[in-house]
This record gives sequence, structure tokens and C-alpha cells, in this order.
Amino acid sequence: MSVFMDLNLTFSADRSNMQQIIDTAAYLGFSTVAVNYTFEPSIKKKETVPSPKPVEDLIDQLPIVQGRSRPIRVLNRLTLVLSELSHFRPNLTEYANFDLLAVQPTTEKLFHAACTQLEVDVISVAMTEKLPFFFKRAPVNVALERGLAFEVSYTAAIRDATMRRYTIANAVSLVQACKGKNVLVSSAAMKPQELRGPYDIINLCSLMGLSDEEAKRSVSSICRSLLLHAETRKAASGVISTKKSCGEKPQQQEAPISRNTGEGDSGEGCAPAAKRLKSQLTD
Amino acid sequence: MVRVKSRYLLCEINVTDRNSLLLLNDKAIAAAVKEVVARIHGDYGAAMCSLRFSVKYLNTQTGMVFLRFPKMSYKLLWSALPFITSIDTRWKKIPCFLNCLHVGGTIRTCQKFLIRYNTQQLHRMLPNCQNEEEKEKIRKAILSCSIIQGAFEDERDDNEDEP
Amino acid sequence: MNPESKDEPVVYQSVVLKNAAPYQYMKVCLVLEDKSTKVSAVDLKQFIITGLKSLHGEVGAASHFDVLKYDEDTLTAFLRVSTIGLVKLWSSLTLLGFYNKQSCAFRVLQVSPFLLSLTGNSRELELD
Amino acid sequence: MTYAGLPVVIVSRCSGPKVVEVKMSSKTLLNCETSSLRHPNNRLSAHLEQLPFNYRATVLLPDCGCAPSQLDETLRSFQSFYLVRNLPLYELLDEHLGRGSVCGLSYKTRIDEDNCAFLKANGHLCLSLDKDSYELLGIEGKACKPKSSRYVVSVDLNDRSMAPGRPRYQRLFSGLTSRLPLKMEFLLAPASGDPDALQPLLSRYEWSRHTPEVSCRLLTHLSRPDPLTCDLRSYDPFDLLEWLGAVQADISCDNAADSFLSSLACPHPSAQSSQSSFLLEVRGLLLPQNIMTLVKQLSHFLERPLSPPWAAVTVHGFMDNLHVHERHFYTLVLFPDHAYSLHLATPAS
Repeated sequence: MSVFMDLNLTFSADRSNMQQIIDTAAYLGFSTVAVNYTFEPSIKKKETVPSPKPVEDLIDQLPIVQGRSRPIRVLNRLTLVLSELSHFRPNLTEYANFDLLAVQPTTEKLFHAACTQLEVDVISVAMTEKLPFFFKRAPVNVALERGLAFEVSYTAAIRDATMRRYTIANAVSLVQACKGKNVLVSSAAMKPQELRGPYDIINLCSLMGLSDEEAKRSVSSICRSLLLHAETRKAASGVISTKKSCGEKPQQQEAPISRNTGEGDSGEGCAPAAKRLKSQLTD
Repeated sequence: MVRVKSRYLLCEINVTDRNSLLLLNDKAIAAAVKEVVARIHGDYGAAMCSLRFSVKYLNTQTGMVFLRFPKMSYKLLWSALPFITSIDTRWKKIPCFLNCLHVGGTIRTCQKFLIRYNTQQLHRMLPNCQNEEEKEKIRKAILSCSIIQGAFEDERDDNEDEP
Repeated sequence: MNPESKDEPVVYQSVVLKNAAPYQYMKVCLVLEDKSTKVSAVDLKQFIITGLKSLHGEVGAASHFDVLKYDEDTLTAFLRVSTIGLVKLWSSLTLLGFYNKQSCAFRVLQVSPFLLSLTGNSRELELD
Repeated sequence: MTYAGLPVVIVSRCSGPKVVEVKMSSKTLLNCETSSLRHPNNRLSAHLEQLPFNYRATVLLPDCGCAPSQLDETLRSFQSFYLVRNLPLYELLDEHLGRGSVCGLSYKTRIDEDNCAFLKANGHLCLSLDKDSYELLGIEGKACKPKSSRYVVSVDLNDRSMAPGRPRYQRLFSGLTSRLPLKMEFLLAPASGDPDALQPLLSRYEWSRHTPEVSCRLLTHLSRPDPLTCDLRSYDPFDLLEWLGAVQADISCDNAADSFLSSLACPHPSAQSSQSSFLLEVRGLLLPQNIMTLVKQLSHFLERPLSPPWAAVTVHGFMDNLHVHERHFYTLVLFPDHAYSLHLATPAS
């Protein structure tokens, strides 16, 4: 098992709120978090893809992870809410600014496409409504083979009783479809009070039908393999990796996936990452 | 295709006035089950009850009902059924309770059980008959038991509605 | 102890009890948006019961748990629950989001089948 | 029998320990052992050795007529320990260090998430690594659990093949210097009590020295299990441990059975203690030999007049301790006749 991560903290422009959320995440023992920007592309309105704020602009100071002596790692993530397949433009350079790319399909067709074709890392499942489609085994299996993860976020379940029913029901059917593999559990929290500790989440997962081991993985190793997946996706199927010139001082979000201790191993390139991802997923 | 496992509960709806059974329909029963599960097992129960639960068959003459539950949570959902005290229909509230007679893995095993059960009931009625005409009716009914299958949907049906 | 052992103190006896723990103990802390809110021990227990009832219904509300100790200043409590009721209680605590319309969270600090474990947590050792 | 109604009871007389376990999905494990300090085959020290790094020890003296100043002194005599920052692990391979004179464990590392390291007093260096680090290190180890992605690498530094210059030593050394240059904060204590053993290390790294903290609490009006009417060893071990936990956490056991908040009660039969009781506590890096000293002093103390009818020592191991794979503690109940009962607990997370 590796460190705990919460790969979905809702972005808010309110600096003090963002600081509080990240402080709470560090206090709860999360070693890595991702700030999530949600974007709903449409043809009519020419909106631009948001660009991620560098960590310095987001918060004043990186808190120390509780019980450890290292600061929390903050990443960026983009979630595209898709209602049309054409809205996803695979070659958009803006996508590359993010450490993680997620889609939230709204129809069965899009879900199928997301599982089988789209170059993304995470397929986010809506938790605030009754699912308009079933999870079919076939596309889900393809997604598992491609190393994608399905995301369940629990904040909606804390906010409201109806949502709680949808969240549990959707999560249970998702877990059944993918047999507990590659389920990512994240918060989608907008307030510090909406965050929950990793062990609380692991216990909660037992209501969704995940075993203890699968539940632990859903907040740790799966997150880690996802970050590796994202890295290899950007690096053209893991064959070619591009590195930024060393002129810039190494920033938080560019740091390669650090082995747990996060010390002294920054010399690792991306090449073995592809290999490791596979072994992680099959173990 | 992998089959999603279900459990079928064969329940008997017990009422004081048998005529009120005729007022029942699938929807009313499904609503009553959902309501009681939400009361007894809360949001978790309600969520489990929103997955693959349905009223598969209802006989308003005999008050027999088939409920389908997902296999993973049927025990939880079943445990709430004894707390049903009435079913709301559009016209009136029918006081009743559910008595579970059989739990099966497929509709067919439940159907077989039901036929056997009904035959038993007819056999029990036979000695109580007042005249020859009634006896003849029941004998006919017993003989016809083995072939009344049209009332049930084909078993394969539940393989196809996999989510 | 066997009666003979009184005369014979050198009896050797070893017993292993597996999974026999009758209770689980939790150390939890309630975090409220408004830090000045007062919550009494009775309020706390009522609040937890509401959470159990909403997530696990009447069955959940009927499951027994004890508030062994509660500190009103830090809103920290020691709870005791039967081993089979742990998942229900814990998940209800996790999903409790509002206390009297203000957002809140239960931080589960430690869970153990032994109350003694809750009194000595080496992760609390601070030497800096 | 003693623990009637509970899964296993094995009684064997004066022979070696024999334990039969019931197969269940194993999680909580409580091992209860009754014997005497005078018993030639008692396994007390063996059990204490199993928990090489302890974080806290408490001594409960119920109904104690005299102040336990002698025990207080014993606790204050425990050796101090050192926190060394950013210690590269290869330093521990040093001939003068990791050969049994020093022991310790990594600090602020969590066994379920991070790489952890332990240096035992017998010269064994153990590393608990995640899969990536394990593969990078390239030293053979074994998986924690079947199918687990964590690995344990254990090397005996006293072994001849680990002498500097030998191939195995070289492999480990180059692994820890180039492929997996782990640096950790380390809690270290001289295993033999000789503080000079650490000197070579302290001269090169940032460090701080710490002495174990000792405190004493006076408890009055304690309701406690009453051993006059009934032998203490006949109580259900879980009840007894629960009561000890309640005393330590300052939780009241005087509740009515129908009380709304809590129905916790002292194990029956019980009595109000007539005299004051003491709870001594020490926190720091405690080694098995410290605990053994404490136990010896305590058994002397119990022989004196006005001493308590029994005493309970509870020792908490470091939670992220490799050898117990989960958090772990034990409680030793000691009687004036040198009989003891030991409860070893291994709860699952």
C-alpha cells in the first residue's frame, strides 16, 4: 500500500477556503491532493478551458502532512462534463496543463466512448442523480484494461439524504460492474467540513460492497497508478517522455511521482513508470 | 454474458377482507416495500432497494406476489418486510401483512413451489366442499395446476435485464 | 483459576482468544464550523442517533452504543459499540454533515477493540 | 474452567507453552498467559522481547498504602534516547553501530503507507518497503501478507556474510547509497546502556536528546474488581482490560445499567477502594530490558507491607512496529506471590 491521496478537491477562488481545505486534508493524513476544475464544454458558448493556478497562487503555504515531516503535494485536475462526444478535443494543449484528466459522461453512449476511446485517466460517475444508464460489463472491462479508474465522490452523500441514496446506489452498481477493481474514492469537497479521513472512507466503502483491501487501494495505490497513467498518457504511450528544461525551479506539481519517502529519489525518469504502472494494476 | 444474481421471494399477502386484494397493483406493493425498507434500514436500505428491485408477478385473486431483490442485499431487504402493516392503493389503505413462503434463485423454482403450494391448498379444500358441483370444480382446478404457466414470464427474462 | 492452583502456584496456562472482542472503542472528535457552539454529552449522543437513524433506519437507531467519556471543550468523545455494530456506527458518523444546520464533521481519531489502545498512541509522540 | 464460554481454553501443567487456536478469520487476537516469575520455564522475558520498541508504560497500584517513590525512581532511571534527523540508512550498516550496540526505529513513518526501518538490539536490520522501493533495493525479502504489495527485508548484520567487503554487504550498501538512498528520522537508543555507542553518528548529523517523561496520578474513590471475594484471574480478560483502559483514560465506571449515555460498569464483583491508588506513567523509547527492570522492582515492591494486593503494568509498543504488524500492547498483572497473568493483544486496524 502506498500513501493516501484525495484526487478531487473542488477548486474555489476563495484563497482562505482553499487553504483551509488543503490544511484539513493534510491534517487527515492525505499526502497528495488534486485541485479539481470542472468544465462543461459546449459548442454554442465559446468558453475556454480553465487553466490551472500554480500552487503559490492557490494557497499561502503548503501544510505538513500530519504525523510526517513532509509537506502535502498539490496537483491539478480537470473534469470535463461531456454531453456530446465532439466536445472532447483530444489534442487540445490546454488539457496538457493538468496533472490528471477526468470525464463525466452523461449518456450511455458517452460512457461507452469514455471507457473505450477517450484519452483520459478517470471516468467520474455522477453521484447527484439517478444514473441515466447502466454500467455494461463490456466497456467497463475495456476501461479496466486501459488502466482507467472509475471515480466515486462522497461529498454529495454528506450534504443531503436523497443524494446519499443515489451515491450509495450508484456506487454499489459501479462496484458490481467492475468487481471492485480500479474504483477511486475521492471527496469533491468544497468545505473543510466535507472532507473525511482515509480510514473513515475505507469503512464507508464497505457499504458500497468493496472489501477492506479494495477499499484501502481505492484511496491509495489506485491513485498512485492513476498519476503514473496520466504521466505516461502525456508521454505518448509511455515511449517518449518530454521533460521541461531545468531552467525553472522544480515545482510541486511537476515533481515526478515520488516513492513514499519523497526523499532523495528525484532522479527517477519517466521510463520505468510505464512498466511500474502495469505491475501495479495487475497486482 | 455474466448473470447478475437475484433472489425471488414468494410472498403471500394476508388480508382480513379478501376482496380488497383486487384493489392491489404492482406499483402499490413496490411503493409499500420501498417505504418500509427506507423506514427500517434508512438511506442505505433505500439505496439497496433502488437497485434491481421489482415486483415480478402479482395475483390479485390469491394474493401471491413475487419480489425480486439483488442477491447481495436480499437478506437486509427481506428483514424489513415483516414490518409492512398496510399497503396504500389509490382508493384505500389496505391493512395487511406479508408472509414469505419461499425464496428462490430463479423465477422457475418459485413458480414450481407455488404450483405445489396451490395444489396442496386445493387438496385441503376438497373435503370441505358442500356439494358435488363444487367438488368437481376443485378437481378440475387440481388437474389444471400443472399447466398454468402462461401467467409467468419466461425465466430467461431475468438474464436479459442485466444492468 | 483452578482450585488446585492455590497450593501449586507454578501452573502454566496459556489461552488464545481469537476475534472474541465483544466491543470496539472509538475516539472521535466533532468539528463544527462555528467553534463557539456548545454541545453537551446528551446532545452528542442524540445527534449520533439521528445519524444512525437516517443512514440505517430504525434498526440503526436501535443499535446500542455508549458515550464513555466526553470533553465539552474539545468536543472529543470515547465511544463503545458492540463489534458487529461498528460498521454501522462508523459509517453514520462519516456521513453526518450538519449539526443544527451548520456543517460539521466527525473526525475518527482511533478505533480499537481495546480501550487501553486508545490511551497510548505512539503516533502522538511529538519530540520537535 | 477459567474462561468458560470463550473459544479456546488450553491448560497445560508445568510444561512448555502449548497453544491451540481456533480457525476463524483472524483479526483480534488476545493471548492470555498465567504463570509465575518463579516458574523456571516462564516465558515472560521472551514475550517482552517480542515488543522491542515501546512507547509508553503505566503501572497501576490499587489500594496502595505507601507512596511508590521507589518505582518512580526506577522509571526515572531509564536511559535517554536520541532523535537523529535525516539519517541515511546506510549509516546503520556501520561496523561500530548496527552490530547490537544500538537499536532504534524510524520516526514519523507509518507502516501502512511509508517505508519504515528498524534496527533491533540483536543486530537485525528490518526494512518494510513498498513494492517500488523493494524492487529498487534489489535485496531479497518476503511479502508482508500473501498478495500484499509491501515487502519486508530483514538482514542479520552480525552474520559473517554481512561483514564489510563481502558481496552481500556490498549489495546492500550500494542499494542504500545509490539505488534507494533512503533518509529517515530515527529514534535511537544505546541497547547496552552505553551512550558512547552512538557518538560516531551524533557527530555527523543533527540530533536531539530526550529523556523519558514520568508522571504519577493519584486516584481516589476507584471502583475496582474485588479480589477478596474472587480471584482476579477469574475475570473475563476483555472485561479486565476494559476496566484498566477506563482507569487510564479517566472514564467513570459508576453507571446505572439503564443510563442514557453509558452503561459501562466495573467487572463484577467489585468494591470501592478504601485507600488511594496510584497510576505511574512513563513515555519515551523504552526497551524490553527497561520493562524487565520495572517488573523486578515491582515484585519487590509488592512484597513490602502496605503494598497493593496486585499491580498492573501496561506497555504500549510503537504502533508502526514491524514485528507486530499491527498496533500492539500487553498488560501484566502481578501478584505478591510472584504469580502473574499476561495479556498480549494484537488488534487489527
